[in-house]
Amino acid sequence: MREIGYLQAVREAQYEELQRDPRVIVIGQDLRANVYGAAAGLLDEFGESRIRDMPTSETGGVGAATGAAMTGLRPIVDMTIASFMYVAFDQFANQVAKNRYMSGGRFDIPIVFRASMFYRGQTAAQHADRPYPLFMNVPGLKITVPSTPADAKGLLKAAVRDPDPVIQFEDSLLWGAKGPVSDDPDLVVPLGVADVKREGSDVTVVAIASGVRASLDAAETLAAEGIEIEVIDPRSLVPFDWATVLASVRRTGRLVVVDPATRTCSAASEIAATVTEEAFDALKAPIRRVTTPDVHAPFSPALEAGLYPDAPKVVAAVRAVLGR
Amino acid sequence: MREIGYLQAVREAQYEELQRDPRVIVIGQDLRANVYGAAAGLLDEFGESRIRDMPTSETGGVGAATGAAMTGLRPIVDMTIASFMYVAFDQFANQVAKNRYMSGGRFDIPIVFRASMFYRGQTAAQHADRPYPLFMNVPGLKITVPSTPADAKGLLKAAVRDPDPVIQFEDSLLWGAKGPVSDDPDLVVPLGVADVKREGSDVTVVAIASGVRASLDAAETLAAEGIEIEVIDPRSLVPFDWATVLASVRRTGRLVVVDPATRTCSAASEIAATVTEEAFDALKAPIRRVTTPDVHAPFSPALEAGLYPDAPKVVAAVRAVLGR
Amino acid sequence: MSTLERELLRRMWLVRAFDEAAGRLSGLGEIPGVIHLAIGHEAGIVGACMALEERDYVTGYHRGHGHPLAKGAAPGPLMAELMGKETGVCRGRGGSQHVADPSVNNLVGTAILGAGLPVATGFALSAQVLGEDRVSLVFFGEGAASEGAVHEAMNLASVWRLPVVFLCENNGYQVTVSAKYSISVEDVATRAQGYGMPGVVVDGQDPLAVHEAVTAAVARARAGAGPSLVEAKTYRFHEHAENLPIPAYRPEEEIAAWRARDPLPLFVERLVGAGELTADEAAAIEAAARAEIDDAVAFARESPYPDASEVFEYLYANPEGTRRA
Amino acid sequence: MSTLERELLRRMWLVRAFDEAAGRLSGLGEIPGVIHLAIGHEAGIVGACMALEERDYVTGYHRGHGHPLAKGAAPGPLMAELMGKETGVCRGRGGSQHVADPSVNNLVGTAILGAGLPVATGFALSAQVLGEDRVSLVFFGEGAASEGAVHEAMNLASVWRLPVVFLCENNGYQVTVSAKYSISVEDVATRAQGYGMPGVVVDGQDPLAVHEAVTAAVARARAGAGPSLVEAKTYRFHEHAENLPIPAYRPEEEIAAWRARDPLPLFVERLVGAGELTADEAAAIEAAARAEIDDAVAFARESPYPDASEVFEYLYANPEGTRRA
Ligand SMILES: Cc1ncc(C[n+]2csc(CCOP(=O)(O)OP(=O)(O)O)c2C)c(N)n1
Ligand SMILES: Cc1ncc(C[n+]2csc(CCOP(=O)(O)OP(=O)(O)O)c2C)c(N)n1
Ligand SMILES: [Mg+2]
Ligand SMILES: [Mg+2]
Repeated sequence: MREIGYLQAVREAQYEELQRDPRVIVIGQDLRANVYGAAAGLLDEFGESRIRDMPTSETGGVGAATGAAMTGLRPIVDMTIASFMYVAFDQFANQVAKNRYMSGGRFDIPIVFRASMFYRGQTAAQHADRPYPLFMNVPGLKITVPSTPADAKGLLKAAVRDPDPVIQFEDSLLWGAKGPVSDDPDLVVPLGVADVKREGSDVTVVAIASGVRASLDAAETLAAEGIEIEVIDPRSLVPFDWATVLASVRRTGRLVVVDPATRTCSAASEIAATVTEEAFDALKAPIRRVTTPDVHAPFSPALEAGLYPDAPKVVAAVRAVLGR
Repeated sequence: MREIGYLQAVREAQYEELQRDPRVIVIGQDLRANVYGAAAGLLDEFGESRIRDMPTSETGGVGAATGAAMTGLRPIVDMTIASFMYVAFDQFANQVAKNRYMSGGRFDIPIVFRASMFYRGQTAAQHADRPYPLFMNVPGLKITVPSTPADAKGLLKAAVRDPDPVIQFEDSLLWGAKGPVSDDPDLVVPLGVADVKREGSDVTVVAIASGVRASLDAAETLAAEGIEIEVIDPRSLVPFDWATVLASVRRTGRLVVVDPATRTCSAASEIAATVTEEAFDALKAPIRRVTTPDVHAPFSPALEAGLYPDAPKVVAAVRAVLGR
Repeated sequence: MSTLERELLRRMWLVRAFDEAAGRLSGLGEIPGVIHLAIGHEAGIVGACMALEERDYVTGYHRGHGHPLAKGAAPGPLMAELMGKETGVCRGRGGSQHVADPSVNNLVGTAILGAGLPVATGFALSAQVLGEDRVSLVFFGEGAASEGAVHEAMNLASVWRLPVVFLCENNGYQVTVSAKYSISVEDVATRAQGYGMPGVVVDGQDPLAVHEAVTAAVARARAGAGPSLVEAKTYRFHEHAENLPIPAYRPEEEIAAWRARDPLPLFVERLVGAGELTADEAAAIEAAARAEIDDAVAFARESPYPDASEVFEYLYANPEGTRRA
Repeated sequence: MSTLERELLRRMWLVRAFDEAAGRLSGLGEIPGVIHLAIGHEAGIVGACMALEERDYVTGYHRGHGHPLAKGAAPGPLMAELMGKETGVCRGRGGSQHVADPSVNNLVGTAILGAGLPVATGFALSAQVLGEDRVSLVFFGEGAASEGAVHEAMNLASVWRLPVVFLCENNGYQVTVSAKYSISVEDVATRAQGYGMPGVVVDGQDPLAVHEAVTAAVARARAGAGPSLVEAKTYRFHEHAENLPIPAYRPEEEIAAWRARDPLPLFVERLVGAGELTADEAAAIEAAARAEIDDAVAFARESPYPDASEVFEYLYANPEGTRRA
């Protein structure tokens, strides 16, 4: 299969869904100039009515896209940097997530938001957050965190076709790598289905976004020591494929969770809590979380470099749960 | 000691701190008319410059109070209903929480936000959230959740004197009850110190906000069965008194966490994850979380009544971790 | 009397009678939670909605029972919603603060000040993209005008020339806070200039004046010329919310002066004075409206509550794999 | 030449030379991350800041190296900040996007569009409450003008009559999006009317025009008459950010026309033309500024990086009990 990059895969998903369904529109920033890399050619192909640059009015734009989704469109909204979502947080938490429930299901809200997590690049505190845990605490949203080009494309296509609001968090640390991506326009990656990126029997490692790459790198180091880890990428955090994770932990008896978000109330915390609740008897060792500590992204490379989960930290955590 | 109500205790804290320190100001809504119950007489006593009703501009008001805190004032901001904080979420997550860090500590931000959680009163989805888990995921904020009038007063006073931003979440289910409250203006309840509300040796119950009352009620029922639970109220969620909780779990070997917030990525999840990490060997049974399920507050009393943690649910969880 | 005037009067009575009944039922505890009555605002609400076609969208706010009624909603399911019944327009999930009746293109209610404006702007966006001839009318208070969401929606609607009518019900107060302390100009409508759209102030106690202004705004929207802002000066005759004990904050004379301009007797007197209606006809219209509301109350009372087991319904359209505990 | 004019010119050259150096260092990889240069904006930035007293506050935005410099900051610690050094104004924690120098009452920089306006409004609030004679000046772009935070801050400042000067650097673009598509009026200043405050448009390439307008706004603020909005029409000569490859989106003729109005030669020619300055004097001012920036670069280069073990420092003033892992 041909290999393409992450943002190219996202662009393909957008292109194919725009072509498939005239109700799909894209709202974002600098789409015409394709500053954020996933919109090349869309404006020329689909026109100004469907491909819209918006004023920097995140509350206005998110709300308008939501209203449009309630009345027949299927918008994809490019929030660009995830840290800008806070500006529109009321629309996310009080409108996008609640409108359907409050109405007793009188309409659907088929809308997709894309947000890039732009850390480890000296963008500093206001551009580098990985805020999916906040959104996981809000019922009514669905959340994807693709770690490969194929998942970025397939999950985005599934999200566009989903009747509910989906936020796709795209990890900029993954933009560089290429991977095999199908060009079958009908192929989607369903939400709620984890992907076992590597099989192993000693320790289960659940890894999110760039944590997947760190874990796969760690797996190589560990394999050389005779330790086989199973790397599971949940791919969507809501819904979450508990069955796959629990089955793996029941086999290995050990769990490490790798999550680039800040530690407290993170996805890693949720996974650890749920596994403790559901598979306690199978656990042979404490669950370890490899997360970013509770601090903002500092600007200086001297401070930022060692902050996030990486392969050595995963290796250390795996050794720890094995008591080595 | 005299007994007073929760909001009266909050009012006293505000009154005493306003009197003690001329840099303290109060910004809120309908303060003159005391619609939200904790501002009686403040305007008459301290005047329009220090007691300010603001336009319904949460972003503007939070930002302005933050700027004022950076330049010599110590504002208390009444956000009224916690669900309205979303409107100002960027100011909380990108300014309040980050400004000091991004400046390399060139100034402090001594500011307090009060927010009431107004659920189980048919206020429906947009007024009933208990959003402290969202804020816990944002480094740089401190968070209190008083469960008694005395804690409401003492924590608020400590918060006003703290050099960092503190958000106090006030649980409306607790407004009705009276409790003993000191009238010593120098008494504060320090952040980061849990309160063991009841001692017990069989199961540790960490309970948040209205969960404390539910747990103390459950303790009575359970005591009649010969089960002694230890009820720990952390009182502040950031900083968190891990030492007290871990010591208790090491004694009892069993933990139930009672948290009125929605389940996924909740404070309960964090507590369960951390205890699993730190006291795994002491655990004799899976940790159970008693939370609100992942759904919005429905309007109809028929739907809302059974949604939140209550004594029977705590009793059931305690029995479950004891295998009964 | 023209059909328009008769219908304006009839709907104004419906809105008035509905809110009077809701107030009573709230006092009796039959309506739980907090309710905000629009008594005093009827002329603005009805005058504006009657300028719309059935296919047009209307979006209300927390003082929001009148908006769907004025758009033609049946009162029974609205009242059932306020009581939290399964037959309610939102199946009991929304309640007074979020009441909306999609059957009259009143999709959702919001209790977050200003937050409805972006969403309503989106209804106009879909109309524009899909080439549908629909206008989106959204109501908000002068207190809400201080919210950033209002600014963003107005700018966005203007830049994209969307068919939106922004209707401000300026009743002079944000709960107890006078508009003097919440906005820095006399008229919210002044702000329209900052978006390059028309902004007009009308007497919110005069349904014909409001109707005329909104008709012009709707025509402009339909013609593809973009949004408008209409500000109706009005007053609420009740407290901010029912059963909310608040010390007095509005001058007695102010209250009296506005009560003397109660839009219902005012409109009736004007029509009777102009010989367009007899006092008997007016009374009959009122009586019919009150009877319709009585029926609505009976319907709501008789309706069942939702089943507690269905608390997770409607959170997701496709709940597969999501948590239900 | 008056002292004012000499100082305006000197600071404009400092701002220009600083950003030229920063651009070079960014290209060399010595400044990490993303930087936004204000080359082209100098007259507005310096003209505005020179209307302030030392005790007044100034708040910039993402295109923000010039704001502290114009307020009198030393260039060395600013350049060190851009390189992420411990000697930086923010000890290397902030970087270009959040650069600010508290020693000149430039407390914090924000990269979130519009978010600085409420905070800067708060600086004026503390001045008012504490009875200090200080004005708060805050800069923002015309793109940021579409953010709700801007509306809320302007309304709040007006209602509370706070000593704020809102200064819009309108360079016609929000990254690649023309102001035609982001705001619905020609002048952001039009919006001042909606807050009952003065709003004026000035030539942002003319430091004296900006200085005069801001001086009037500052005087008004000091007199307790509340905020003002000043809009400086300008242009950025570089791309939105350095090293950001973007296809062309600005017409060649537009770029050429604005380049012909480069504020530095423009001001020099005017002063020389009026006989207030000789060409030699002008060259000496430029040379001195460039030398000062060279020194700043040397200082920054020689400075140490922060120690990685101090990554948790400054998150809390009182970190007791908080997590550090
Ligand atoms: C974002 C937000 N802030 C505060 C509130 C609390 N609140 C409810 S109604 C109200 C007053 C609104 O005044 P206005 O917009 O003029 O409408 P009115 O009630 O006068 O009709 C307030 C402050 C809210 N619902 N939402
Ligand atoms: C809330 C928010 N949305 C989007 C961005 C991304 N962004 C950074 S600069 C910029 C353009 C800003 O334009 P303007 O305010 O006119 O300032 P200029 O760059 O032209 O000086 C954008 C969209 C941001 N930083 N913050
Ligand atoms: Mg009002
Ligand atoms: Mg610009």
